[in-house]
Amino acid sequence: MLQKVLIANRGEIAVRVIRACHELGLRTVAIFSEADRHAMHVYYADEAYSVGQAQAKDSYLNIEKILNVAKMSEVDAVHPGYGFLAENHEFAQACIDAGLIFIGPMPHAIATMGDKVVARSTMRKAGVPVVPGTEGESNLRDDEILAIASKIGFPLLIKSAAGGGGKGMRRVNDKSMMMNALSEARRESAAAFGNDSVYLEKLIQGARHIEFQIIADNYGNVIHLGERECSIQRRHQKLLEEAPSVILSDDIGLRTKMGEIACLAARSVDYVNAGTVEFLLDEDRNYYFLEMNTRLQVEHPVTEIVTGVDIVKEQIRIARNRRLSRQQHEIELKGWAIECRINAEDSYSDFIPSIGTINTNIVPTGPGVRVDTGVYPGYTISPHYDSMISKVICSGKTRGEALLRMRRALEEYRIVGVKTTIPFHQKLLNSHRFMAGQFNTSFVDEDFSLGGRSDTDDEIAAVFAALAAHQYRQQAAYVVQRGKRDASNWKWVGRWERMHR
Amino acid sequence: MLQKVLIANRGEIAVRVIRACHELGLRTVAIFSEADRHAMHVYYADEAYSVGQAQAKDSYLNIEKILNVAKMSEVDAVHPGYGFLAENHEFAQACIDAGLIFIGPMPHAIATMGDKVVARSTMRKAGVPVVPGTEGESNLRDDEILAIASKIGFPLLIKSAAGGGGKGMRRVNDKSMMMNALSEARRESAAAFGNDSVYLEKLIQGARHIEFQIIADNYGNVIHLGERECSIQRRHQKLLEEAPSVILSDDIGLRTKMGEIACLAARSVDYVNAGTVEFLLDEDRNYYFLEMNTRLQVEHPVTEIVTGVDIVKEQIRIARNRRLSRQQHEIELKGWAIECRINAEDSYSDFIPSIGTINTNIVPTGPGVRVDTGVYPGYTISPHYDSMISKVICSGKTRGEALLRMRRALEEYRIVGVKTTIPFHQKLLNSHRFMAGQFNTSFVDEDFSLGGRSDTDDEIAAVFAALAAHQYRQQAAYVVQRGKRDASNWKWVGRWERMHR
Amino acid sequence: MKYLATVNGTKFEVDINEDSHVTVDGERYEIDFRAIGNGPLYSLLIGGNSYEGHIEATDDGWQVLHKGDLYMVEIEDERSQRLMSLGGAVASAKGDYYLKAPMPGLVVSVTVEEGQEIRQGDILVVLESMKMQNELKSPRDGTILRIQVNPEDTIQQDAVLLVLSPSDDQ
Amino acid sequence: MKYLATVNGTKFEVDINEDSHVTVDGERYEIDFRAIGNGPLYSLLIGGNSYEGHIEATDDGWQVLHKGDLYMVEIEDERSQRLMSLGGAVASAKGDYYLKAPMPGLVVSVTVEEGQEIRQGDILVVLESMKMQNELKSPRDGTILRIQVNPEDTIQQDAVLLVLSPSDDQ
Repeated sequence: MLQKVLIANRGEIAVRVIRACHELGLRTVAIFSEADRHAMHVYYADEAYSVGQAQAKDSYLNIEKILNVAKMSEVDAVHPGYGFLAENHEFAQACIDAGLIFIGPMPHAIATMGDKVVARSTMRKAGVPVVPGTEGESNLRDDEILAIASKIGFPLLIKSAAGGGGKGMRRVNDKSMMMNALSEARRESAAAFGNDSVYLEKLIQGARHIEFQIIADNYGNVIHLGERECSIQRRHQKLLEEAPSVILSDDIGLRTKMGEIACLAARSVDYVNAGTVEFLLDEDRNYYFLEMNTRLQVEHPVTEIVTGVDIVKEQIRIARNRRLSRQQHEIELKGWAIECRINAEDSYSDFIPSIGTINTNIVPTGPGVRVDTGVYPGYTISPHYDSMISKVICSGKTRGEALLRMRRALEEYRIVGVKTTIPFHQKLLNSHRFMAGQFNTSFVDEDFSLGGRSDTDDEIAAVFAALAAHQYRQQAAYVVQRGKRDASNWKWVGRWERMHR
Repeated sequence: MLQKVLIANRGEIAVRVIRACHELGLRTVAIFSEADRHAMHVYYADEAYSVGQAQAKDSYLNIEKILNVAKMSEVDAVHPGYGFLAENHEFAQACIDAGLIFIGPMPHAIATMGDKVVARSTMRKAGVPVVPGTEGESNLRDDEILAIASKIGFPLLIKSAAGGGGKGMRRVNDKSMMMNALSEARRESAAAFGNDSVYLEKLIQGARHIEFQIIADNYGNVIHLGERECSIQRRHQKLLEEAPSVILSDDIGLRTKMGEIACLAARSVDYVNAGTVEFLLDEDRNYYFLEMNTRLQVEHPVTEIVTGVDIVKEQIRIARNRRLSRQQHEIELKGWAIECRINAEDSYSDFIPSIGTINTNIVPTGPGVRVDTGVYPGYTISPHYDSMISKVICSGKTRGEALLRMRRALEEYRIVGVKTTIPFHQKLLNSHRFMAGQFNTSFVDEDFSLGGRSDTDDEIAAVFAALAAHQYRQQAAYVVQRGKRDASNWKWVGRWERMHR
Repeated sequence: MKYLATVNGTKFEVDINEDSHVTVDGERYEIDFRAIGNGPLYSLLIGGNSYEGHIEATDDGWQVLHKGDLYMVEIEDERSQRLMSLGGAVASAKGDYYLKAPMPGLVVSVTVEEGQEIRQGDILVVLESMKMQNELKSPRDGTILRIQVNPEDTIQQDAVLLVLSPSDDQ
Repeated sequence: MKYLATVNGTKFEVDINEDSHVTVDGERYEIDFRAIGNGPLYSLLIGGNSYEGHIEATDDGWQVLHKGDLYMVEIEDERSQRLMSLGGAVASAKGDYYLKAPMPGLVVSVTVEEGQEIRQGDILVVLESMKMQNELKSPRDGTILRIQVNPEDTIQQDAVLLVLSPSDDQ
């Protein structure tokens, strides 16, 4: 019986999973680090237990502590979310050994796909086309890699075998850069994953990142829920995703083919539960297996909206040993959905993380708008975890409607206290190439600039600033007059004076 | 050309219409009373103009001032929302006379349906079954009404001819109550609508309130978007609505028939734009025309979700003289949607209005949740306008999923500063009769009680209260010790002491 | 510090220890009690269970809104219990009752007269606010002592509308 | 009160009158300017147009975020203009530059050495926060005077990481 679930995660995804459990009538257990006592997932769960200090390795990555909580709170199952332990096959195995249901694939599937080098060779054997690069061998020495690099040709990518999220990844344009990039990639990889093994991939120019959502039950049924277009990336970090893809919407045959290949990839590792098969699609519409993420994906909501399948509920259904609720022919992509990741980063200062307390948090609402978030007014963004504040997902009958709705939603969103990526998304939505669907994975890094302003509201900005300056000036004068020492006002006086030196 | 729209309303519906306009790239003009400078619709519109004092008759009901703003701001069209001037045929005519597009039906249709007595006779002539009652005559004298009452039989309803929203309505169980109820109804009607004309309707016991959403273009195309179930009412005020209805989902033939009759009703007054035909459906599944609302309805979102039609955008499309975007056979009801009206009323004190400033306003988000609202943290609910804070709309594949989602959403909703109807809805969602779909329009008034508690968390409540008491006690002691006169703390001390006298 | 909490007729003894524990009727629990924002929303972790409550002090006791249920809790602490047991209990409220406006609004009608005897639940005043007519009812039996408003008056929140003296038999 | 506002090289003369009006470059507008909540969000109605802005004072001027566009506005008022014209302008910031941590985090590496000459845009320190590595770059040409942190140091927001002296030719 699956009646009580521990969510081994934090932030928006912990909240997302708790919501699905509540809607299924399941009891939920949250875990939290000392830095997260005030996090939303702690409030929303039925039970909540501390698992240690703020640093992830002492809490959210501490398998022993988490399993102790699972035992003590007598849960039946564990949902890992994404990140942290979600793709750690030892954690999955430890859950199973403790008699718990791990809501995800079997450890061997996680392990196979987790080592990107092994995954590539497994896929190649199964008949799935992979990006050209190093073949079959793990733990290559520098000299071996250099020799292979020349065969593959430049530009190419050095990638971490244990990798993910762009860590330990380097682009190499010519042979002279190779040694330097290799040692950097090894160092970063070792720091991030405790493993400095790397491999090479040919850099496919002008490629799109297209991924397929897979679900599979314990009875050998594997279906896909269509594709997501995730080419809007900055330094290999996804920023905006949509479902379906502009390309595959015009080429149903290609969608069918890629979907079948994605299912084949999943079958080749006896995949169970939800997962994502990532492809690169080049300008000639050749597709190459990139990697498989053996977990729930950040961007799963866009697929939920166009297919009507609640993926988290489906994960739990599969974990309960039920058959998939639908067959492939019942999956129809209807309408369009777009997700913008709102991060606590300064769009105007090279996306540097922004720490602070969110004072105002008015989320956009109304028709066709979904927000998945783990923050609320009064919540403090800490430096310990990732910078995601929320995901805004907008949908409509057409891509156009979804885009216009997203524009409207971002304009309504009010976050005060930290800088966010909202301005970036607003700019992106106004870019003609994005609107036309003409972009690839290098678009944001190479062809897009935040500088160009969409409006020429210089005059309005001038009035805003003059009015604010006037107000502070008067307040400052008032404070000085009254001879009161109010710290917050003195700060303004100080600033005022500094600005007028 | 329709490029700029004045929204002659406030609150959530003004925000809703502004959102649709923004998504269509139309410029928006808001109007506001002096009490509403800080209202959300003022922030969200492109332009905003004051139209007078707080009292509605000086501002939102002042046709001249509103048309002056329309002229001055050079709008092309006016959207009336619901309430205020939405069903005032003189306003519609005045807009047309001023060369503006009125986003709604023609004045004659509003006038015909606005006089409930005329509407009844018009429907009867068109072959639409109406609730048995007074026939054909307006402005009946008391003695005439008494004579007709005996013919109709008791129990019956006295209703205002100009009515709406339950005002001027009285239930009469036997003849002895008749005179008293009649004078009360006339007085209330005169006060609310400036017209004391009333009529009688047989009280149909155990009836459900089922209404059909109609849309019609300028080319004679009239279609319906299925039904809404609105039987959950308290004193004739709707509290919760759903689409579709449990009854009609099991009786597609009846849905088809009632839908056709609703379209017939609309055609009989040459109806254009969006409107709603309300029916009573008795226990034997006989249906009776109740009235037609010649405007956008509060509960339109549930229909939007199950049909995929954005009704406000469709209204604007029709006003632009385009044909309906769909034909009747293209309308399919998919899934289930439920709306809870969240009002600033005290569920536990006879739904008395609650005034105050909203300090905390964490709206529920996540999959399948839509919130339409006009408030935000820091917003003050004023006594001048209606008490609606927001509408929570939850949807799912099935009624069960939508209900469970609504339960989850209401538990997440945090409003501090005013009392709300959230506890009422939480109780309702736990009621077995509601869950089973076995209810009618008298369910809330007669068979439902807030008293019964769903959980027995007495112990938790005891701990909460003891901890709060302990905290305040310590704070009080602290304040007394320091000898500081902090008003807010002294208030607590006072309360503490009063409670312990 | 010991408190006696009464909820719906059930009494609980809640002992609040300073070391993040409470003892409820002899059972000891680990707790973590925190205000969310500036209150009156509170998060309570008790023995791992996570609860949220909306707590307000009223003249009648502590009002706890929890998962849509409203609980009225009376709290007595050791000192007041001792006073009670020493016969120092204060007299129950027997004085005149002042009917106050629960919200600003317009007086639609006053349905009683000075000197009139009324029963608990009788309608005293009808007040219009937020486009609704609200009937204010008598909380007890008694006699109307003074009426301080007239129909059509616009009144502020907490304005005294009328004064009621209790029946002799109370 | 007259203010001179400079935005992207364009100058606007904004005269703020006490009677809810501003005059911008000679054109008079009715305005209504209010903080939403406790700021720094502001609502501005100007000649009927409704705008919202997120305004912050920084050491370099006023930063206005409006519909996703960020404007840096320099404001001079009459008094400071008069001072300027009287030759009382203060010297431009020529002193040492203190590179401060824009957020708390972990020092991953310091890519320069004391005494090293650097160019504007050179990477000085790599800081890890929120699982991201952030390269802190030099805002100007100069020489590294002092380095105050080491790799693996955990540092607080605004901690001084290193000190930079300007080049002689600046």
